[in-house]
Amino acid sequence: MNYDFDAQQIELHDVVARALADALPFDGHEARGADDCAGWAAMAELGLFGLLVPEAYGGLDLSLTDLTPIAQELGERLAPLSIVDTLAASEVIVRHGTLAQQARWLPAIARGELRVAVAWLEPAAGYDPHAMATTVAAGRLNGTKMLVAHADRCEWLLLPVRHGDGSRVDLAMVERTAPGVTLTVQESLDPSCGHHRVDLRDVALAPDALLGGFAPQLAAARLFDVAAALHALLALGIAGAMMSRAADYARERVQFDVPIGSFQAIKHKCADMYTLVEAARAAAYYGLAAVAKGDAESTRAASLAKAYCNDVAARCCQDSIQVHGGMGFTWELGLHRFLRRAKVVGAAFGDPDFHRERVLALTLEAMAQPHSGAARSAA
Amino acid sequence: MNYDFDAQQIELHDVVARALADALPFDGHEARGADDCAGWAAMAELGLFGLLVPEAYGGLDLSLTDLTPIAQELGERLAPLSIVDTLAASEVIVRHGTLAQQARWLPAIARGELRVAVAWLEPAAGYDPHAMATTVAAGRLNGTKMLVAHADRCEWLLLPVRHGDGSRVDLAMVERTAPGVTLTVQESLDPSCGHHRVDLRDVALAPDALLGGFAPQLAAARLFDVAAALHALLALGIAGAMMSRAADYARERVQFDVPIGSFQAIKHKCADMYTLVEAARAAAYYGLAAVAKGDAESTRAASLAKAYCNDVAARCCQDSIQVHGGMGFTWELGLHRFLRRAKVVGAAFGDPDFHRERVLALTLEAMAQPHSGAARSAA
Amino acid sequence: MDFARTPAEEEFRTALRTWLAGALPAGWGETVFEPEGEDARAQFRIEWEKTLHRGGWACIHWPREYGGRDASQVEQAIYAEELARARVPEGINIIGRNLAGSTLLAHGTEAQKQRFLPRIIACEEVWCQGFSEPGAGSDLASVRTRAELDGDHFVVNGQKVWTSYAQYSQWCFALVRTDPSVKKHAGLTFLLIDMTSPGVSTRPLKQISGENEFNETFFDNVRVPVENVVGEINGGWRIAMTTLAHERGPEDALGRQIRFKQELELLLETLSGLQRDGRPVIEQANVRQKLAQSVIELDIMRLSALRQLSQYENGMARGAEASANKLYWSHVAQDFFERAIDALGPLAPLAGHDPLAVGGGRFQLSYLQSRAFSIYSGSSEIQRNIIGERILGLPR
Amino acid sequence: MDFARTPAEEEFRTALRTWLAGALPAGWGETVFEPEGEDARAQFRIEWEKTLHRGGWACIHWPREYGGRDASQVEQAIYAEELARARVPEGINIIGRNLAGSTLLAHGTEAQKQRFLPRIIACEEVWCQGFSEPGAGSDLASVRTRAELDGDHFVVNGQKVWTSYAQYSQWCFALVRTDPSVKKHAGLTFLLIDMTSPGVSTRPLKQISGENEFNETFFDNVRVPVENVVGEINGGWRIAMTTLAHERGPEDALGRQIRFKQELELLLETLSGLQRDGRPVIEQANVRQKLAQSVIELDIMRLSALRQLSQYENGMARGAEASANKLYWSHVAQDFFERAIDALGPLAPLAGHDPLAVGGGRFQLSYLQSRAFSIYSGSSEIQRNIIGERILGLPR
Repeated sequence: MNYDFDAQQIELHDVVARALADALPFDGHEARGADDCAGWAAMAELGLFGLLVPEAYGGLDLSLTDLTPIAQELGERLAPLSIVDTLAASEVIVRHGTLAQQARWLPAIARGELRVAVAWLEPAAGYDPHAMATTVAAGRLNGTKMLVAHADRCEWLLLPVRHGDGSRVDLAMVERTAPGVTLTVQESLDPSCGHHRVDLRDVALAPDALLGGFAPQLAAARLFDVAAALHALLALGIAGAMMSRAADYARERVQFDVPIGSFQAIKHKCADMYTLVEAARAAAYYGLAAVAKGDAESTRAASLAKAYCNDVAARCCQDSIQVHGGMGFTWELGLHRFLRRAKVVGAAFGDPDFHRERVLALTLEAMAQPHSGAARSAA
Repeated sequence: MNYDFDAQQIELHDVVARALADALPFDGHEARGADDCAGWAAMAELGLFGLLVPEAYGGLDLSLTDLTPIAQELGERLAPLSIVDTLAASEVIVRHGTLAQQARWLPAIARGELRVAVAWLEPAAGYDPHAMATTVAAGRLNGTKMLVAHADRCEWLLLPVRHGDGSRVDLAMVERTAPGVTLTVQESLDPSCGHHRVDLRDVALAPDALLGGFAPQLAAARLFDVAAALHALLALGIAGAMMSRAADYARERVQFDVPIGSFQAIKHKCADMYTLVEAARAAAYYGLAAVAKGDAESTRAASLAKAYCNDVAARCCQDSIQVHGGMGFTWELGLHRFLRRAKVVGAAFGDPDFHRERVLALTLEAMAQPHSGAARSAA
Repeated sequence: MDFARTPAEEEFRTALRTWLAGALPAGWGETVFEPEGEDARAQFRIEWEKTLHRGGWACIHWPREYGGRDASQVEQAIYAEELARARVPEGINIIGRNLAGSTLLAHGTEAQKQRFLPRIIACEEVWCQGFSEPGAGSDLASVRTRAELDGDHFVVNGQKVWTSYAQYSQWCFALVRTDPSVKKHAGLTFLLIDMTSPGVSTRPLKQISGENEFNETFFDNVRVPVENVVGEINGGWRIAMTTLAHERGPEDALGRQIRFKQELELLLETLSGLQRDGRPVIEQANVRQKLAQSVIELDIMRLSALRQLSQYENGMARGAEASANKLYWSHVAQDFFERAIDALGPLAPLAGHDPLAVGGGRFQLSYLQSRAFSIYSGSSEIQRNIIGERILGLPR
Repeated sequence: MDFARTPAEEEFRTALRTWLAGALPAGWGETVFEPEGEDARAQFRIEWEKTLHRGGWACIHWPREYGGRDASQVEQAIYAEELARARVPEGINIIGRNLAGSTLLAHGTEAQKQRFLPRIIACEEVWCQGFSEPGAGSDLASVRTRAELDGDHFVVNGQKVWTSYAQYSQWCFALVRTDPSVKKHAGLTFLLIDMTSPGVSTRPLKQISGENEFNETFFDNVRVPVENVVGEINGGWRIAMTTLAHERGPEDALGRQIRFKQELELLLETLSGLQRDGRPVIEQANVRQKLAQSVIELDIMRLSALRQLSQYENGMARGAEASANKLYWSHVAQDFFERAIDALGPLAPLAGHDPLAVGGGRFQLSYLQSRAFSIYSGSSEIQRNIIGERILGLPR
């Protein structure tokens, strides 16, 4: 067992971090507008989108685990969510796409020329795709998706669809420009996400648009777990950034003739943030690793990470603003960008209540199987 | 509107406080045993048990509101719960007893010669008496009650009973020594409560043993609300005592060459306790006043007070122990007695989750009635 | 203890409620709302305050001789609740009425009262507060804005920050350093500064919610007559403390509480109507528990404020207990708005006027605004110090 | 990153599990339990530690030359988990094995190692820790127990407190003041004291749970040979810090975590079987949310400990990160036991052997015991200072 990053992972992270720092300078003053999708080109140039793609399709054939430090950095840099969406999509196409589908999409994804927006949420549903209203019947797709990040900049949409005849859920790849697809900009807590509503009206769906044909249900569930585990890392990145900024400010800001970090009220708030961030780190790293392995524990591990990291991010945003005092609630300093992004990340792919419930249900399920409780404890 | 105590209330409180201080010296070393019911005689001598009893029956005919400072003091002194049980019983007999029942029990209660233990809890029920297993059919009572405080020292038991034929719930007064009543000492988190299990096997129940005959359901509901509001004040007393002890210790205990209260970690913990206790005070005082008035708001106010004060007591117990450091978890200092009592008080007559749910349900109900939301806001 | 209202109090309430019904535009709060632009809204609010004054309902806690009603604490409580209940526009001269007014009434000369109070109550002059500076936030006593005596004038130089509504203000009460040679609390003076004086400039300071309530205010050789000192020269600290006790007091909390409760009721209605996976969100036990806690805490915010007012009515002097009041409500309200937005689940990020946004996108804005509650008007850390030291007697 | 186990690690686990199955009494943890009386239980635990030693499974992290197995961090993790999983008796000489042992290995002379280590590993000598005093709790460096040199002996006078299991101990490692003239951290020495020496006495100190794990220990002119100093005279502070880093480290957390998780599983089973108002308590969404949070937090307690072990294995020196470890688990566990008892609702107060008590009344005892977690082994306030200053670089 080794919880630390290996040399390759560290190198990969450093390259990505430098590129993101150049592409996404934190200018603080203004949240980037909805039409800005900076960072994509830099990531494409680095070949980031080929990381999970097999070599045969021009990728590097790495494991999802290798994304750990990168995803965290994407969170810390408030990078466009379409980067993570596309990475998650590439993973699912590799695992659940037919050879034809892989050949069709993966090379373009690897080259950074094909962006995929994952369209999961609906206005009147929770997170379970079996309860969603977007359905396909007689080859036609109908429904409404919301809060799709940078849908206007992505060439393809990836979304779960129920078959009108029953409970089976597949994942569908739909071209953004397909007839019947309408995009509407949405006003969102985080304008930098470029959120769109996507209305689908009798969109023609070719059979080869459906992923997971030979493993029905699994593809959608897998996409959800992968995205949840990656979002846990985004939340971890946000939490870590807010904690560091608080500690930096506490070392420098002088009140009552001393740096405010010498006051226990501030010092202990920072120490609590540190402790929570380290705990979230242990959860998030393990979460993505378990999902990468794809074993029986992966869903539970993804939920555990997502529930915990979201809460830690929310807490660190709040406490970091508090440590910054009056400066904390100025637009200029830009801490609100993390606060806003944290809420978006928290609401995507399962909020903490959803994931807590799932952790408990899976824990009880595992206990009900003879010896499995002990097996899990010792796993 | 006057939130402060009036002169009579203050005088009453001071007399009671002095008597309790004499009768229940806090010796710390040992929790008083189950067979100790100290404080009763002192309270009886003061005429405390006649406070709510009409003058015709030898009482003072005061309002439940006048018990506010006393109940808080009973909480702070960890006084036997049978005192509060008997006061609650006297209130309900005054309101819901027939003239014959009043004449039978109230004079003896006022003289301090008749103790009443309220037997509410059951092993497999929540707090709603309509879901309880203790029933009366053909004049015979059957069931099991638990955690009845000092049941062995009380002459009478007061308990909710369902009629076997339907959903109606009455309150029954049952003599402790009646055939078929068996008491068993229970091992409890707080040994000073003298908790007993009460088994009822075919106990004969005369029709005049049932309270609330002309207002079915109301008597049991009223007893519950009165007891809940009084228990909120007990919890407030505990919370206040723990907060004061923490502040006292923080002023005196020296570490790193200064009193530990000069460290923000300690100072702010004490300040938070103070703030919570003051909020709990506002809730508890209002709660009992609303129940005393008996208007539409009384159930909601009792639940609000009970839910909040229990949580504050739990928090103050925890934080006060923390402020006391190593001394905090010694048996000798006796802080554990408050911790233990707080859990007993919290679990009696509705735990915080129960009361929160009730507050929400009643709030939604009030909102559904036209204009009542605004009416409540402005009440 | 007596929670009943007297007939006189009920009469007061009825009179006010009747007046409000006539004074507000028809359809107010249902079809008619404030203008959307910040400047137009400010102008609208100034007009509303003038209406209040014409109706005899401005500054009711002031003595009759200065245009008030000598209102009791209970009447003030009723006033705060009725105004909030009618969803009247927020005050823009709240700093003038509650802080400048109360401070002048307590510490001003008769000439100062005669000069300033009539124009505050009539909303002819709007006020802002010049306390905080970039280097003096929690450590308020370290203000560095200098005021140097030059004949019968002070010459003021320096920068203030978080001066709410400075852009609409004619006057500013400021804490300035008049003696740099003594220890810091001892060299401060409470000075009234005409914002139209040469050398005063302001710059808007955008908040995390995107709004521009706050400003930076700069003083560059601003001349202020000596008679604009309140209290003694170098005696400003004590006066500023009075101002802060009013700012953190129960009157402020009462009005806020009703507004919070209105948002809470909007949330409960929203969640009752909102279906998620085939059933109303409000039926989920986990959501219910969290919202119930906010119902309870916001009700207690009201009860606590009433209790404090009752204590003042019974003769208790205003003091550090206001800090407990402010500390309590700021966190309770932050928790509420966090719970509100979290209860929306997948819909949480949808803000503003998006057609799919629930509750008119109101909760998202309130959530952002609420982040500042525990910082402005004295951070929670400062309030805890005050409670610990001045109420519990813990050493500095 | 690699979360897979190597075949060698799996082999180690199997060997240990097999040995444990044979070494524990038949029916252990199901029909056979520890004795109930505190003294009998202590004796039982000493016997168990001797069994561990005879099987070659004591102090596996020690070097082979002192009887250990040179176990890797991962092996230690497996060891902690397997022992807890088999619900083996708790160690009574945990202070000897983990603290005295580790400290001597790091700082002891060869003679000290030869003298003490074999008897620790064989559980022939039990150890206690003499750090805290009535006046030196969080402020450990202010210990006043004096040790004055008299020829080749120190003469020790003073009082220690919270000396766990002192009543069963043959040895105590203590922090004593050898130079009162210098500033307080500089005048301390780490001294090994024979508990059978004349002048040593102990008095039990009952805890809030009613148990007697702790003691006060008094030293009255106790003579201790100079060769029992570990490290330098007046160099004890640095050595004590090593001891504390071990006490707060991940090995300790791992074993505890499994025990907490066993209680959690017992709770989940209990609530699945417990009917309240006609349905199992575990089906209530509010209860589920709270318990899920504890499931998550206790799992992370394990993951964090594994991560720290992994860092040590990769060469990171032990330091302040142990404080974050200890801070995290102590509050997570306290929250868990509070939630556990609260989830029992009306049954919460029923304790011990009452026939109606659920979970064997275990949760009530654990709840009480857990109140001390955030105090002993360095209070949470001290851990936060360490994290803030030594990890985040915040000023003192």
